[in-house]
Order: sequence, then C-alpha cells, then structure tokens
Amino acid sequence: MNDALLIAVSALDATLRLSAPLIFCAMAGVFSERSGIVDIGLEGKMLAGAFAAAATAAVTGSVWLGLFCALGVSVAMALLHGFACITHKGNQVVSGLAINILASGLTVALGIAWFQRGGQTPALEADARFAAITLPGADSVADLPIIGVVYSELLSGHNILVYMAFLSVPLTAWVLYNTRFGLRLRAVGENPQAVDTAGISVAWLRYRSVICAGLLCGLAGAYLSTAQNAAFLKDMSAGKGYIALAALIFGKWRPTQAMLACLLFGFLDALAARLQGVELPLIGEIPVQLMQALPYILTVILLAGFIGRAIAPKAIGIPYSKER
Amino acid sequence: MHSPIPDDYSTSCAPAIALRGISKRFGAVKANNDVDLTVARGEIHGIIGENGAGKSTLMSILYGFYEADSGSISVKGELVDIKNANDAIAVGIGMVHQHFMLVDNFSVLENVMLGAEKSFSLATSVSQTRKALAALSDQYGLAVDPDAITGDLPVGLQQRVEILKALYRGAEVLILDEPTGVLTPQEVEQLFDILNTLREQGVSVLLITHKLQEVLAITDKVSVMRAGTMVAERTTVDTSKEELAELMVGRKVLLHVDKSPANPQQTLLDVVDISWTDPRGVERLKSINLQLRAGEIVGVAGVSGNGQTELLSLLAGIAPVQQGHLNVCGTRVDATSLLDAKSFRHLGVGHVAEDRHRMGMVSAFSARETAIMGFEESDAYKSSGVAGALGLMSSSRVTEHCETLMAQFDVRPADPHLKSANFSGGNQQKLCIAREMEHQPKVLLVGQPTRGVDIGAIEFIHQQLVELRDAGSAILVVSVELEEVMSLCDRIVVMSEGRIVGEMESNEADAQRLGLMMGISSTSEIRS
Amino acid sequence: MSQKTLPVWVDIALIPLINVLLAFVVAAGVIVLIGENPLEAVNIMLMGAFGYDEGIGYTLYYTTNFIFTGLAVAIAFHAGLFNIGGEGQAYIGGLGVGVMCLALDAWLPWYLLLPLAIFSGALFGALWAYIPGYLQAYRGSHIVITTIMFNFIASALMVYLLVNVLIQPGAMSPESRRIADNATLPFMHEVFGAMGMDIASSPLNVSLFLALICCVFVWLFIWHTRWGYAIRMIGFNEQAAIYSGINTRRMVVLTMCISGGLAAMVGINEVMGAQERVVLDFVAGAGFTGIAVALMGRNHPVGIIVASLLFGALFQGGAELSFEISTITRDLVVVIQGLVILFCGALAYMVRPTLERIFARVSVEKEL
Amino acid sequence: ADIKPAVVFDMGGKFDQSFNQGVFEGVERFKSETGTKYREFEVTNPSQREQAVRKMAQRGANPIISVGFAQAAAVEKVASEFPDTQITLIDAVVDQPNVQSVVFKEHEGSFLVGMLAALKSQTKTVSFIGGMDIPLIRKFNCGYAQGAKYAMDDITVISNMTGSTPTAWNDPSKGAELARSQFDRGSDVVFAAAGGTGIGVYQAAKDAGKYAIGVDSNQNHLHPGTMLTSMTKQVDVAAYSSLKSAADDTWKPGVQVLGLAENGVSWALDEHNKSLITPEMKEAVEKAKQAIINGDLVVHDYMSDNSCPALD
Ligand SMILES: Nc1ncnc2c1ncn2[C@@H]1O[C@H](COP(=O)(O)OP(=O)(O)OP(=O)(O)O)[C@@H](O)[C@H]1O
Ligand SMILES: Nc1ncnc2c1ncn2[C@@H]1O[C@H](COP(=O)(O)OP(=O)(O)OP(=O)(O)O)[C@@H](O)[C@H]1O
Ligand SMILES: [Mg+2]
Ligand SMILES: [Mg+2]
Repeated sequence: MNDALLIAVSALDATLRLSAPLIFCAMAGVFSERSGIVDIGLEGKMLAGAFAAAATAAVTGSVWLGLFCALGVSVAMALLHGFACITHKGNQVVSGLAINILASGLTVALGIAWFQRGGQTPALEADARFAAITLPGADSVADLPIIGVVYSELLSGHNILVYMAFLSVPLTAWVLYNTRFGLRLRAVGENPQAVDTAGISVAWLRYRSVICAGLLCGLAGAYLSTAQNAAFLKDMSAGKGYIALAALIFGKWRPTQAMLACLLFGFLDALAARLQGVELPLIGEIPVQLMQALPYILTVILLAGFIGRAIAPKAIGIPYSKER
Repeated sequence: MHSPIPDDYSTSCAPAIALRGISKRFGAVKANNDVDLTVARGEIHGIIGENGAGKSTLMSILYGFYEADSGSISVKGELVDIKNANDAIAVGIGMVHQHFMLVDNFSVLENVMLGAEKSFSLATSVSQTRKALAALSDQYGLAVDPDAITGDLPVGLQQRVEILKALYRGAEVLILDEPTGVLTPQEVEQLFDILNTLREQGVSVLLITHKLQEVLAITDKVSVMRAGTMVAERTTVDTSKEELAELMVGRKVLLHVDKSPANPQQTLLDVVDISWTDPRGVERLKSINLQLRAGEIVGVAGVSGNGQTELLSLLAGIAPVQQGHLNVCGTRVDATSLLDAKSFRHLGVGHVAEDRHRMGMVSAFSARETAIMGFEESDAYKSSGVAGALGLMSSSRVTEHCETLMAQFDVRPADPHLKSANFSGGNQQKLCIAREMEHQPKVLLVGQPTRGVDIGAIEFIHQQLVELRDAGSAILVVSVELEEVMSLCDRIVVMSEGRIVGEMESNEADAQRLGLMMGISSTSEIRS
Repeated sequence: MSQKTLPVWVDIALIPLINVLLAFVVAAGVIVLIGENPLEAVNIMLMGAFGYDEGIGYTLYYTTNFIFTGLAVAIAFHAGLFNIGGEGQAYIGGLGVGVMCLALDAWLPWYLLLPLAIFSGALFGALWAYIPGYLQAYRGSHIVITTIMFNFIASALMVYLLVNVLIQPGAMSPESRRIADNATLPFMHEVFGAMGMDIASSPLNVSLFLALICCVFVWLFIWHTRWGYAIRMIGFNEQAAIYSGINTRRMVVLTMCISGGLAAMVGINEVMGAQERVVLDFVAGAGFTGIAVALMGRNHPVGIIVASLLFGALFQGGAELSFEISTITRDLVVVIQGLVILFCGALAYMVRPTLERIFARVSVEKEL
Repeated sequence: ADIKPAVVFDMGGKFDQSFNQGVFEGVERFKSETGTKYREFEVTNPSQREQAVRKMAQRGANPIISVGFAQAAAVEKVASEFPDTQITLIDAVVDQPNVQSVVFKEHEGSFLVGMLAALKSQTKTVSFIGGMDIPLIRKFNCGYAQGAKYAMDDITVISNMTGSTPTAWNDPSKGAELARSQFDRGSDVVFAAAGGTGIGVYQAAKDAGKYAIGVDSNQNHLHPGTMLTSMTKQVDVAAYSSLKSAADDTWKPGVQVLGLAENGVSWALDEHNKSLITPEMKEAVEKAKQAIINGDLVVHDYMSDNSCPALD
C-alpha cells in the first residue's frame, strides 16, 4: 500500500516537474491567442529564453540575472512577432515558424561562438541554478499518513519556477477575467472592430498581449536551462512549445483547462518514462512512440469535434484592418 | 416638434451636430462628396438613400471611425476634431453600427462596459456598471438581462445592448445605422418606443434607413442622400412618402425599354411554399409562391435585405431548399435533393449574382477566366486530342470564347487577359451577364442587373434581356431600382420582410404605388 | 490589401529580391557578431555551391527536395490552404516508397520499380494529407494545427516502424536494409559516366528530372485544367466557387491529397535515390523549407525552381562554409533560412508601402 | 613525417559527451603536443558523411579519422577512391587496405562497472540508462547486467533507453526523469551510456543522493561523491595513437579490437571516487578483470547474436 502510494506520488511529482514549462507556454499562448494572434512561436521563444538564461547565469553566476535576460530575449522575439503580424499584417503562422527556426539556429550559432562547446553552455554550479525549496513544515509532517507524504514528497521540494508556473494559472485567469486589460484582450480576439469602435487601440492592446506571452515563454525557457537542467543544450525545448500549443487548444483556450491539459500531457510523459518496457496486463507493452504521440493524437481528435468542440477565438489569425 | 424646454439658451440654440462640407474617398469611390447636415437637440433626424449612397460612411466619419478627407464637424456649436471613436465618445456621440459591434461570447454587462471600464479591476467596474445599467434601463425603458450572453440574445435585444452602450458612455447624440433592417415588427415597435423616450430626454437621434414608412412614423426631419451627396432635406410633417420615394430612388433620366408585350408560355420555374431560415435562426423567406413562365420577365422589387438575396441563392442552387419545393424546368427540387449550383446550371438555370465582387466574378482572375465561371467543365474549353483526354483545357479556346463574348457585349477594353478587377464596374457586369446568357438558359436569374453601370450600358443590358425573353427564356430580375423594374419587367412582385407582399402587371405599376408596397411591413399593418 | 497597384515585376521580382537582400544583410550582421568576415563567407558559399561539380551536385540534390515540398505547399496555397505538414507527408511518403522498393527490388529494375514507388509514395503522402484535409473540409478543424500535429505523429510512427519493424537485425541505427543496387535510382554521376563524362559523385540522382516533371505537372494542373481552375477560384474567392457550383469541400480534400503526394516525392529522391534505404529523419526539414520556397517563389513553379535553387545553394554553400571556417557552423545556415522566411514570408509586405510611395512619386514626376 | 590530419565527426557533434568528444580530446592532445593543426567537419545530414570524407581526401588530408559506425559506408567508398589516403574508422569495421578500424569491447568494461554497482548497492537493485536504443548501447547494457549478476546473483537490474532517435543523446531532462523513476523503483546505482543525456542522469542521482556511473571518458570529476566510477572507453587514446603512428610512419591498416587486455576499456579510479570504492570492491573487480584478460571469464557480447541472456 505504502509502496504503491510512493510510486504514485513520485509519478505525480514528475508530472509537476514536466508540466511546469508546458504550463508557462500554454499561459503565454492564452495571452497571445486570446488576443487574436496565433502563436506557433512558443517553442522558439522558450528556446531563446533558455539560452539567454543559461548563458547569462554561466557568465555572471547569477540565476536571477539569467532569468531577467531570458525574459528580455523572449519578449524581444515576441515583439518581432508583433512587428510582423500587428504592424505589417504579416502571416502569423509564417512569422511563428520563422521565429522557431531563428531561435533554433541563433542559440547554437551564438553558443558555439561564445562558449566553444558545440552550442552547449557551461554547466551551472548549484548556486547559479534554481534550487529546490522545502515548503515550511514539510519535514515535520512527513510522517503523517498520506497527507504527510503528499505534502512533503509531492508538493514540497520543487524549485521556485515550478510554483510560479502553477501560480501563473490563477494569475492569468485573474488578468483575463478580472481586469480591464483582460476584458479588452478577450474582446479583441473575438471582435477587434468592437474594440476599435469602443475607442481602444487594437494594435497596442495586441502588442501588450504578445509581450505577456513573451514574458511567460521566457520563464519557461529559464526553467528548462537553469532549474530543470543545469545548462543549455541545442534544441533542448524538444517540441515542448508545440505540446503546449496542443494543450492550449485541448484546454479550449482557457487557463485552467489548459493547465489541466498540460498536467495530462506531463503525466503521459512521466508515465512513458515509467512504463517503458513494462508489460501491462491485457494491453501488453505500450510502444513509447505511441505515448509520445498521444498528446497530438488527442488534440486532433478534439479538433475534429469528436470529444467536445474547441472553438478558437473568432478573430484569431486575421490581421486587423479598418479598410474593407 | 418635440424639443424640450431649453435650460441654457446658448447651448440649446446651437445645433447638436453640424457637419459642413464633408468629403471622403475610398480609392476611386467618392463615398461622400461635400455633405452638409444639421441636427438639433432632441430631434430624430432620418437619413435615407439607396445602397451605397454614402450614409454609413458619413456616420462613421462623425463617429471617428474614418477620418474625412475634408470638411468640419461641430458639436453644440463648437468645432471639434474627431480623430477616433474616443474623441466622438468624449463629445457625446454614440453609434449603433449597421453590423453590431458586440462581442458575442461576452455578457451584456461586459459589452456595455468594454472600453469604458472605470477601474483596472473589473469587480469594481462591474458593480458600478451594473448600477448604472439598471438606472439607464429604468430611465429609458430598456430592459435587458445584464448577465445574458450577448450572442444568445435575439437581434432586437442585441440592438438594445448597443443603445445601452452608447448611453452608458453619456451619448447625447445617438446614431442608428439601419436599425430596423434586422428586426421583427414587434422589435421595431419597441425600438420606436425607446427612440421616443430618448427624444423626450433630450437625446438627438440620427436614424439611417431605407424604409419610408418608418421615417414618417418616427422622425422630425429627413435628409436624402444619393451617390455621396446630400440632395434634399425635409421636415417630416411637410413631406410625403411619394415625395421621399422620388427623391430617394428617382433618376433624372427615365429609362425606356423598347419591348413588345410579353407572350408568356409554359411555367419553367415554380416556387411552391418556400420558407428558409438562415444559420443564425432568422427566417429570411416566408412561404414564397412564385411562377416564372417562358417568355416573360418578372421583376422582384423591394428594399434590399428583405429576402431577395436568399431567394436568388435558393433558386440558383447555392442555398439548399429547407421547406417547400421548386419545380425547375420539370425537375422537382426539395429538401431531400442534393443539387448544387452546377446541377442547376445543367437544368438550364443561369444566374447573374447580385454582388459581382463577392460572388459573380473573381477579381484576381483574368477576364477569360471569369468568362467561363460555372462552365469550366464544358467540352467547349477542352483541348483536342490526347491533351483533352488528359483533362487539359485549351487556352486558345478559352481566349477565343472570351473574345467572342466581349465582342457581342461590347466589353471594353476587349482584352481577355486583363485582370477582372481592372475593368470598370459596367464592363465587369457586361462580362458576367454575357457569360450567363451565352448558354441560352431556360431560366435566367439576374440580381441587380445594372448596379454601378452607366446609362449606355444599362440600355444595352436591358435589350439583351428582352431578346432572351423573346427567345423563350424565363427571366427573374431582382433590383432595388424601381425605374428599372418598371420599365424592364412584364410582371412585378414586391418583397418585404421575406414575403411577397404584392404582385402586379408592370403597366399598372407606378413608383408611388410600388414604393408604398415596399414600405409595407407587418409593423405598419400592426400599427394601423 | 492596398488599393494602389505596383507594376507586376515589382511584385514578383523586386520585392522578393529586396526581402532576400534584407535577410542576408541581417545574416551578415550575425556573422560579424560571431567574428568573421561576411564577404569572405559569401564568397565561400558561392564557390561551394556553384564553383565545382561536386558542389553543384549537392546544391541540385537539395534543390530537388525543395522543389517537391515547395510545390506541395504552393498547390495548397492556391486553394487558400496552409499546409505545414509537408514534413510529415514527405516522411510517410518515403515510407511508401521504401515499402514498395523493399518488397520488389529483388525482381524489378529501377525503371520498372520507379512508377510503382512513385505511386505508392504518393498514396502514402496523400493519405497523410487526406486526414487533415478531410477534417478541415468537413469538420472545420484548422488545417494549420492539424498538419502540425500530423508532423509529430508521423515522426513517432516512423520511429516506431524503423525501430521495431523495418530495422535489419543487428544493425546499429534504425534504418531499413539497403535497397538492391538494380532497384535504386541512378546517380547523376553514373548517368554522366555512362555517357563518357566524368563528374564528381554526389547524391544528385535522376529524381531531379522527376522534380522538373512535377513542376510542369503543377503548372499544367493549376493553370490548364478545370481542377486547377476550381482550386484557384476557391483560394481567391470561396463564395464565387460556391456560386460556380464547385464542390469546395471535395476540392479541398483533393488539393491536400495532391499536396501530400507531391511532398512524398522527397521519398523518391532520398529513399530510392540518395540514401538507398529508409533512414531516420531523411526529410531533414525540407518540408518547412518548402514553405519558404513557396513564399519566395510566389507559388509558381518557375519561382519555386529559382527559390529551391537559392535554398539548395544555401544548404550546400553553408556546409562548405562550416567546412572552411570552423567558427561558422551549420546552425548559421539555419539562421539564414529563418531570416529568409521572416523577411520573405512574415514581413513580405513591409517594403510595399515604401515602394508604392516611390512609384507614385515617380509616376507623378513623369506626368509633369 | 609531416601529416595533415582531418577528423569527420558524426551527427552528435564534437561535444556530445561521448565518443565524438573522446576523439576531439585525443586529436586536441595531439595538436597541443605536436603543434599539428587539423581539419574538422561535423556531419549534420546523412548525405554529408561521404561528402565530408571525400572532401578531406581531396584536400590531401592524411590520415582521416572518421568517427562512428554510421560512417562505415562512406569510408568504404572513399577509401577505394583514394587508395593512398589513410583512414582510421572508429567504432566500426571496414575491410580496405588503407583503412584502420578501431572497435572496443564495451561489454567487458561494462561488466566491471556492473560489478561495482552491485557491490555498492544497498537495495539490491541497480539500473542502466541508454541513449538511443541501438545494438551498441544494448551491448553496454548487457555487459553491465552480467557484471552485476556475477557479483551478486539475486540482484535486480532495471534498464531504460532514452529514445529511439538521435535526440536521445541530447535529452538531459528525459534522462533525469528516467533516473528518478528508477530510483523510485529501488535502484541506488545508475549507469548511463547516453551521451549528453547522461548529464541529467548524474544530476538527478546527485539530487537524490544515489550513485551514478559515467561513461566513455572519465567523468568522476563531475560530481565527486556521486560518481561511483566511470566506464572509460579510450577513444581519445585511439585517436591520438592513430595520428601519432601516422606521424611516425607506423600507421597500419586492419582491425584493432580494444578490450580490457589492450586497456581500450577500463574502469576509472581517481581521487574523486577513491573514498567510494572499498578495498574489497577493488579486489573483486581486479580479480574479474584478470580473469577476463586471461580468458577464464567470458563476457557475452550482445552484438554477437543480438541477445542478452543476463537480461531475460
Ligand atoms: N471601408 C471601405 N473601403 C472601400 N470602400 C468603401 C468602404 N466603405 C464604404 N465604401 C464604399 O463607399 C460607398 C458608400 O458606402 P456606404 O457604406 O457609406 O453606403 P450606404 O449608403 O451606407 O449603403 P447601404 O445602404 O448599402 O448601407 C460605397 O460605394 C462603398 O462601396
Ligand atoms: N485598378 C485598375 N487598374 C487598371 N485599370 C483600371 C483599374 N481600375 C479601372 N481601370 C480602368 O480605368 C477605366 C475607368 O474605370 P472606372 O471604374 O472609373 O470606370 P467607370 O467610369 O466607373 O465605368 P463604368 O460606368 O463602366 O463603371 C476603365 O477602362 C478600367 O478598365
Ligand atoms: Mg450602410
Ligand atoms: Mg464604375
């Protein structure tokens, strides 16, 4: 019994760690896409952020400076996206793709030039990383049945960015549903003309939204390279941005549901690591590849309308222009 | 007059709104040309005019959505500079757009508050707005559930939300752009009650509409626009439907179409009890019955938006039949038939679309490509021999075909390779009509045959239609131009609010009578 | 879009040229940042891509792939569809090619096998594009998202098959066995060799001709058949297509299938030609490059050939560059590619207003 | 003699924390000792292997070090085109008069560290994390399991592979996750043969207070106190001596199989881990090593028949 609990707790523990970057990116997607700007570039912004964080932390030894740079770089890429899609009414998908490709090339090209390690940054010392935090009282309650285990093993002992990831969800929801900015942001993604005729600048509103997305992707990037790992590695985002995009759609562009989707996808990932080579009763051994593809398959099924319907913000992907 | 007692002489004396010399171009279109307009406080001022006359543009300029190329605006006697909607709101102008500017998945409250939130936190704004909304609802009799999802509301209530939005922002001048076009009779009545209340409270209302009946029922003054200019202003009590109809639709040149009396033969198109509901759930066609016989031209008169577009779509096979059935050249078509526009063409139905830019042609195509739309599968355009068997089209045949059409219909410039967009409106229309007439359709549906076409071309097009009639085709013409319907058609039906409200031989018709019928709505019937 | 019009040559030649130049200027900035001389880099790239026969061979070999994927993206674009799934379609298409070759290579020489492999590859690729196409047309799922998802699903599926099914026992890497020699496409150096001309060996094979044939096919199909006519009409004005009686849904699905089939031809070049077996990730991003190629080539086969050549040269020249200058790596080529997509795709209209102003001024001056 | 050496690294790149990096270190050592510069190229695309090797040959490079089994086909071709060029191929065998093939008996080295893991384990459970699932890595795994079972016959060996694509060599997050899941299942010593992925494994072991075993080069210094030992594969030595012999005109073609006897594979003991290795452990391992060298103890090579009895 206790063993089973421990294994369950450890799988859930892994789920939290694995879904943290997805959650940041999914929240970034919420900001951008709810304002009507398609964000294929989550992956690229996260990767650029990861590089900036690790590079800065490696040079300065300060993880916070690293985080700061990650935010800056990621926001800069978000602004580039905005410049293309909002100011110049460019194709949002193409712009996102360009950002992903640029990030994947630039991080390595600059990394090689600066650190001569094949695009890798030097390994970070413990104090140049985000360390695990023990929640207050975790040790003292550890012996309590169930609750103790859950609190001390599952909830406690993550680094601060994991907690921030989970905090970003209520924060995003609060901004979206409880502030003036959120109201306008949601409106501009549905009907930008309504926003324009209400006397609000559509462009400025959308710029602010993509900046928010940039900040969150920067956090995701810093998490990858300075919390979850201790260095930047080439292409270390490994498709997480796309998984987050899938989670965003799976969560129907809503913060809480998107987080649940991230947790589901994170759990699948954690499970995949644990089910590898294990024969399951009745099913037999599940191919790892199937587990890897599952988030995408689920999302397609959802999009096809077989399990509920994901309705995108109405004005998404369409550049706003007054002229008919 | 309904003006309230002035409380302050100097401001009440000045008009609520005064527009002077407003001009606005869109590319080559002069949407507004040196327009003047004055609206007093507490006045309901009607603006009428044909489609494209420039009404919406003028109002959008007043509301700051567009900037005028020249001209000035004063509010309460003071010159103002309205650059965007914010400026307009600041000087007390509110607008209810022709296409509602509402966020469908927002609650009424959120829509009202959008852009006018008082604080960063919504909770405070919400409670404030809720109070203000309750007060406004009481004051003007505008009841609406603040927590309802806007998109789920019927259009009449959505319009109320738009009005509330404007009032919530402190509008003293309210612009309503064709507010009744989408309303049910009951809703129109309610709207008018609201407008009366607003007037009593000292709000000025600018009401844009096509419907003369409504103008007479509610306004104090009427301005008439035509082709971007302001052609007349009347005090409502001193004018009549007849005069307004003439001012609005009247052309300086009365067209006369040379034609012999019709000689109607067998029925080619039989419309039996057709009703049709659009995806939003609005019933657009209501129990339409109509027969079209070989050798006659039937005109459908009516203000646009009264179901003519839907009728044409249905008869052309673009929209599926839902209720009732059609008999198209001997083939029965009902809700179970899986026929598309192509099948209708094979049955012998030609269709000149009302809006050539949206449907009738592809701007980016060359003329030769536009000239085969709908007939691209025809063997006439196939290459000969092996290439044809492989499915290749013969470029030269397509070009020759276009040259022939251009010669027949005097399309200028007669260049089959020119992009369709680069022809003038009249020549585009000639090309479209030529294409549809070429295959000697048994039934030809023509929407707005001469919209944006010059007088010479109008005559030519009319002649062609009459010739086709004499060759034994049945022709249905939908037009907002009364003169055209009267001179071209043999028989006229009048549509209003999705129904056929009248039918007459064209020699019995005159503009006044038609205008009156067009204005007939269930509203007026209920009122009388 | 803007009402003002520019001369045609500005739209199809000058603007893309300016955009490419801008991309290269920024790329030069990156090279400077790395501490190298951009002019020298350009020289090396040009010489590497076009300066000698092996380089040309490699350039054209990459070009072949980009023509296929560029055409695939372009044909979908004509119908107003954004097919980001070229990568996955090419991957699965290559599986189709591989399966056919592995099944029949013992019996058939390459010239008999080729049509079968083309058929099988196209079928697989088309199938992979059919699903997103169907979901778009009949269930309203957005094709951009579904094709992205299908790229990932294709990758997972291929890894599974290569690791568990196709791998030859004992082999180190997950790849199928070699296709028998008689069944692989002749390399260009072999063809030239047979004609008595000695050129350096490169992976360039006869599928370049297939690519050119596909260009002709696409050109004929899009501009000279009624299906192409219908596709373009849907892309320009869907309402008009419905008015004309075109079954737009069916055409959407058909277009996606053709698009997927074209992308699958990468499998001919790679599986049957260059690699002579099914290997992991042989598409190597060609599907994404195809998007840039189609954007730059304005969706016209001639433009696509030119743009493919540019990207082919970029890849080969870039390899050469990393060969010659040790601080410059392959990743810089990725950067340049990203910049080209950014400037030619996302910022395609950035310079347009400026040019319009310039041309308006010039024409006014002419009138005076 | 004066030589113009060149190296063609494979897809992982010269900083892959594995055999590419080993070669890189070897040639760098040669360069710093002799001042001889070398040309290098990192392959990014399967079709570039042949291109790169040929180009090196064309430019008159001699000898050429070609890294990785995937380059065997390319080397075979180019070697016949340039019979005067000496090519050293690492990790695969090509039978050509001008090719020197260097392969290693990884299973022997893995056997020894497997023993150490078993002797160190408190939980009677040890584990293995491979990079990409290929026969070469299964060979490591199989040797490791045999060693563990040899030292303690009721021990449990858990094995995981990071993935089945080349990205599996570069996925530290995944490696860490796999390691944690193994710790959850009771393992307290983990051996990673996974290139860059191993970095994450070692970090996870350190965070969890378990032991880890490095691979290819001596990685004991990474986390002293956590790194139990490293299974070293002397790729650097192979690369270095290939260049050295070429410079001394003693370079010879043919196959070199480097096992424990040749000191091609071994286990690392240095100041970073000497406190973790008890004298008894050391004695047991050295004894087994001797037995293997003598032929008294035969370690099964997975690649000889693609099966691993010890793991069934
Ligand atoms: N944003 C725009 N871009 C280009 N042309 C426009 C635009 N808005 C209006 N026009 C053109 O300006 C002219 C006047 O249009 P407007 O909408 O003001 O007419 P209207 O009188 O409101 O007609 P309707 O009764 O059909 O609403 C039309 O020819 C229209 O096509
Ligand atoms: N964008 C364009 N590019 C090139 N030529 C054009 C363009 N627009 C119009 N033209 C040409 O300019 C001429 C005048 O066009 P315009 O639309 O002003 O005609 P119009 O006077 O309105 O005629 P109509 O009464 O037939 O509509 C036509 O011959 C047309 O072919
Ligand atoms: Mg209007
Ligand atoms: Mg005109």
